[in-house]
Amino acid sequence: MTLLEAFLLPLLLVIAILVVAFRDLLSSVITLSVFSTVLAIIYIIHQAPDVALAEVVIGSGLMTAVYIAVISKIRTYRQTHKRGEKE
Amino acid sequence: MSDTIPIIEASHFLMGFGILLMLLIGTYASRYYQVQRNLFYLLLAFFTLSFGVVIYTTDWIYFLIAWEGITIITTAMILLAERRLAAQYFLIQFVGSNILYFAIIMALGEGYSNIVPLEEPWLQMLFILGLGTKSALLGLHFWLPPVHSRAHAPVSALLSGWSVNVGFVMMLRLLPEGNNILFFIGLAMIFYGGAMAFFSTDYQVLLAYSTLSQLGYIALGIGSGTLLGQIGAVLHMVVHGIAKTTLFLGSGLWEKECNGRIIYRFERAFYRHPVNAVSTIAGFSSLMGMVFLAGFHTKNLIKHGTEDIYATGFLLYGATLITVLYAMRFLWWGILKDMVMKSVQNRREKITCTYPPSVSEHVPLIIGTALLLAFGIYPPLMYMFLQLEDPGIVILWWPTMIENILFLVVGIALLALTEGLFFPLKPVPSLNRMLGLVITISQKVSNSIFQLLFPSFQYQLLWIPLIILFLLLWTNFI
Amino acid sequence: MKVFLTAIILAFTGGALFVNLGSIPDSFLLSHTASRFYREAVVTETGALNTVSAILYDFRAFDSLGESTVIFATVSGIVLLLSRKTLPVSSAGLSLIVKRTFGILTPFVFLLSVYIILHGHLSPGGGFQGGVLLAVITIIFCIIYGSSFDLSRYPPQRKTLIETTGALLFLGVGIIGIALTGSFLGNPSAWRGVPGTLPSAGSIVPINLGVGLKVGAGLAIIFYSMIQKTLKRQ
Amino acid sequence: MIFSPLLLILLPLGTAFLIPLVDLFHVETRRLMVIISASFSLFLGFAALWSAWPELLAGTFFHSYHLSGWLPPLGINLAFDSLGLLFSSLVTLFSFLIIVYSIGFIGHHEGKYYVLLFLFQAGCQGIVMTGDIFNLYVFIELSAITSYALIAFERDRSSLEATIKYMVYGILAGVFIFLGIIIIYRSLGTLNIAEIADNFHRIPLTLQRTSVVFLLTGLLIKLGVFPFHFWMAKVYGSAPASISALLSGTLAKVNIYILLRLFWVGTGFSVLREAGWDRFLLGIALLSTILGHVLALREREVKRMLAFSSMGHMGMIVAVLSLNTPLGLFAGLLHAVFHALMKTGLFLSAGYFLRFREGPKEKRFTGAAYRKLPIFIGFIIFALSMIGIPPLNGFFSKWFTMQAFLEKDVYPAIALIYSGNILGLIYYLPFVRQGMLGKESIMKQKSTSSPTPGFFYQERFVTTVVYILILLVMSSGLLPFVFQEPFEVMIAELTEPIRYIEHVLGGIIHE
Repeated sequence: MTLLEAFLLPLLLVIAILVVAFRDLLSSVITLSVFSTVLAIIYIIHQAPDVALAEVVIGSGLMTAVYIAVISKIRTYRQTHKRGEKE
Repeated sequence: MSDTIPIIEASHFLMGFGILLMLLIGTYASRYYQVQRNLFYLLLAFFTLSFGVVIYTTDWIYFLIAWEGITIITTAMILLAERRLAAQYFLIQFVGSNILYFAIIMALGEGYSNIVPLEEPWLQMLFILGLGTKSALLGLHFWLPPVHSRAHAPVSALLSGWSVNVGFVMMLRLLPEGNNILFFIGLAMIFYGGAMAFFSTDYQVLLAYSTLSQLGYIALGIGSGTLLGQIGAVLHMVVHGIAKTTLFLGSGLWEKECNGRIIYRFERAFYRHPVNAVSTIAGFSSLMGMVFLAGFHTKNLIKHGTEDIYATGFLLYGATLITVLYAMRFLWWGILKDMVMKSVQNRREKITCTYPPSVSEHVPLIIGTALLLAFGIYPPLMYMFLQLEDPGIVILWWPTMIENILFLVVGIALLALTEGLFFPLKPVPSLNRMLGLVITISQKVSNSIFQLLFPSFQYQLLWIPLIILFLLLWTNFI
Repeated sequence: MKVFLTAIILAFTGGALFVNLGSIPDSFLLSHTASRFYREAVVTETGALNTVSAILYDFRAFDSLGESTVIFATVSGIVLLLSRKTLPVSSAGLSLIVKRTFGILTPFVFLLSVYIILHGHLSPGGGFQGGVLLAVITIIFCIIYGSSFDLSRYPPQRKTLIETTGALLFLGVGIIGIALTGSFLGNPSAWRGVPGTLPSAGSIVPINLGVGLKVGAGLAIIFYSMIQKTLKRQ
Repeated sequence: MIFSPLLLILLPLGTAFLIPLVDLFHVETRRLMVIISASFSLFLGFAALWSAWPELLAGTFFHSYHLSGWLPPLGINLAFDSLGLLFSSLVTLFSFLIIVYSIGFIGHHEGKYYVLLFLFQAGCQGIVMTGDIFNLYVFIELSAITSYALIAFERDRSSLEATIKYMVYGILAGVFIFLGIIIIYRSLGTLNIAEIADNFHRIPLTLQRTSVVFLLTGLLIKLGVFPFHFWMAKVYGSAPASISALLSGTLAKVNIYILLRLFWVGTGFSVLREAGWDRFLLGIALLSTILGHVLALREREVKRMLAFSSMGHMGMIVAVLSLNTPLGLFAGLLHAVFHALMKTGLFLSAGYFLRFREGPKEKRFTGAAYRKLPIFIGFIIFALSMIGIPPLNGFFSKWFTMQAFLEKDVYPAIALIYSGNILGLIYYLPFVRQGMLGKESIMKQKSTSSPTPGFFYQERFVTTVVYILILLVMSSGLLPFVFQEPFEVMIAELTEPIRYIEHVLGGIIHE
């Protein structure tokens, strides 16, 4: 186990706990993308560039975008719903 | 003569008269069911087929198939009258079938690969329980009066006259040695059914309870395990079947003629439907065990077969008395009252008949009465059909005649003293409460289990780690 | 209470798992295993330098077919769930500076994705990774330029067309494999070429291309379906 | 014709890929293509059965296909044995019936619906045929994901809720199965089921059991037996009727197949028996039987009731299989086949009636008998078969099940079957009665999802499918002994996994 890995693995654990602990969904999602990035670094340390590439592109790129789209969708739904109730 | 009744001959006998009764009912139904006539005939044909399979087969599976066929067909017939009643009937019959399946599975486990006499007492009990639910033994009879009194008249005739016999045929085949419990249940049934018939005010309810009472004789004969008892039981199945079919078919006519089935409202019944009245009298007389009618001989056989067992012979006199009482009570209110009291006026008045019976309705009644008379006057005819030699019971005519007259006198005296034993009207028994109770209770239980088992989603998911933990610990410690 | 209970059960389960999983052997118990073969004989057998690609698109190409079908199914499901009859109304997009910047960047993203797809058998990456990069272009279009721009340049019908083309390409390569080698998804030796050059490694290249198109277009459709309603309100 | 098991997977897969393409150009062509492809798939399945029948009876039936041309331990292989043939025929038959049924049943978004349906079929066929454990996982995921989308097809609140619930359970199940596969692969370095079966005993005991725990938990979640049954009622209740039928008729049976393949062949049943887990399996399966029947009593909505009844019957199948006797396996397989027929029929006939009436869910069945009597009689026949009325097929499978339990002296199980029968009658009766209430006029009102008129979209398709099922239920009840011989071959394969190993690995010898 290299020094870098010894640093990254606990960091991964901390980030994972943070993902669950955040109340705000957006923060959770962004932390999740950080999680993916750190995971990708670990993959590279373990000489798995293919998996690392996939993890970076999908985990921290595309999935974050989709999650954010969903969150914004939920927000607009809630806003319109509240507005509808007031009217 | 052998020790037990030859079952094949008995099956032929039952099958032959079964077909005859189906023909009678079919003839009658041609006017009763004008819309669904073909459907009814189809059901009748299937019923005959299933009945034949049940009494002839020696294979458990064919037996079960045919047995369920009978259940479904009779349910469909009741469905013609009332939906809810059919549901109740089917539920009860199905419970009975399931007990029977269980008994059969157990019998297979004990090594009975075919339908043969059973040795184990617990197996016998299981079969009596299953067959008893289907054929209304006492204690499991609660469904019979409501169902038989509410169905249409031809269907009631079929159910009451014939389909209840199926279970007893099976009992005869499974318990040729007899069974004490069946014996005592039969004895109790005679009295219970008779008493309930005596107190009923609805004609078809009376007939239904009378069926229960007569089934008691059959159970008694089979339970005794003696040859005479068994022959008596087989003959009584047929004789009671003919009598009850005639009575129920007649009751359909009365119901239409008198706009109801309350026995106090049968006004001038004799003059309106004389043929029906005669056949009704004949049917009841046969049930009472009057001389020169078939019922006398069958009951006599059963009595000879059973009177030595546990010294219960004297009880049968009481049984006859109670039969005479309910029969006389109906005959008085329904038919004889008008003849005795208003005979002079009635003969001069013009009789108005609101529902003139057709030929197709008269023929079954006449044939039934004729059969009862023929068997009564010349009993060897019955043995001939059964292909048995005469068991050789010497019947002295005069003492039995006197016995009969004594019973009649007692009955008439009782009726005369109490002015016909008028009981207030009672509602027709129904199973609605029972079914409602079953459904309510099952729903409540189910609901409470649902509330218990379906907490929030998080708790539901918690089962998964719990099971994994359980399995892993099981691995480590067991 | 609920959290406490959950935490305790999970902790116990984790502990039990930790104990039980501790005994995984360091090396494989079997000596002549598939994995050993993969390590030793990939280049000679398939002509691909990238072992992962060789395993994904040659030895276990059927798995890849299944996996890309899973994405296909997801796309169909999401489109089914999110399809509304209203047409999307676009936002104006972001500011001019951002638009210009990404205008320069986007072709390179495209180039990179095509590179990753086509060099799947030589270098890390392949159809899946390159395909996702292709899908990123849609995300850029939708966010930076507004979804109506994406609609006009890259309409959903065309995406569907590309997706099915990719899927059918994969299937077609498999069927050509039947014709040439006798087995579905077989790698015809005639196509192998010299290991290390671009046109080599037989059927791995077209399969990479098929997967790339399928995944790229599929994920683009997913993102587009998700975004279309959101932007209408702004 | 050289029969290839591969074609049974590729045909629905290719159809699913083509449908969106054809949809872009011409919709009517797509409709025609769906029918042609479904019929051709049925023909292939039938041809497979027909050509395999003599070999099946002789006990030599085995087809293997080496994908990409690599021999088993290296590449993926399809191993199509007699057990696979049985379940593959089930999948083919029910997929065909439900595709035809859907033609008259599904009114909107047909394109995507058929894509998902064909992908589902391909996934199920893949599960049944593959001889590779990771490939199995891929196809499990494929069928799971398509079923998520299909359950949410109505897109109303309840179906979305159901989908999310099912998805949570399904993903967890997938993760557990995957974990089990990883442990096995990490220990043995192979993914081939035959090779795993050959070498499973070499794995350290704790690890063997850990992997089995994961696989078992995942599968039990998928099967919906007792502590994991929470998704069933919701999912079956709010999915379209055709999908509910597919899930309880086909997917559940495919899960039974996975159970058999993994634990009887893959790991060998001795692992379960030595750990005492067959008792555990029997216990929870029986518990889920009685719970399913009891919980069904409270339901006044027909599809939820059917879901709980399905839970009861699946529990019974798992219980009788876990006895691991030849008779028990026979009864389990027979009941799996027959239950698929009956439950599909029940869901499809109920779905036909539910389509016509809006309003409170409790009253949707009112007046069914007057809407279309033959279908209603069909519903009654399926229900009678469910509660085990003799001439129908449900009776025979229960008959063998009871004998299997009796053989092992599991008396509580026999009592449970009887109580299940009686409870079954009690919970079917209200629906039959409700169907006879009301009048014809009530059910004439069509709901919004009724299909557009046109040749391909007629009620006739729906009713024909139900009639076919009635015919199958009645005829398979009359000929239950047709199944005896082929089933004995399958049971021999299950009890002696060495045959499967020899078939797949052929000449390759391991140390």
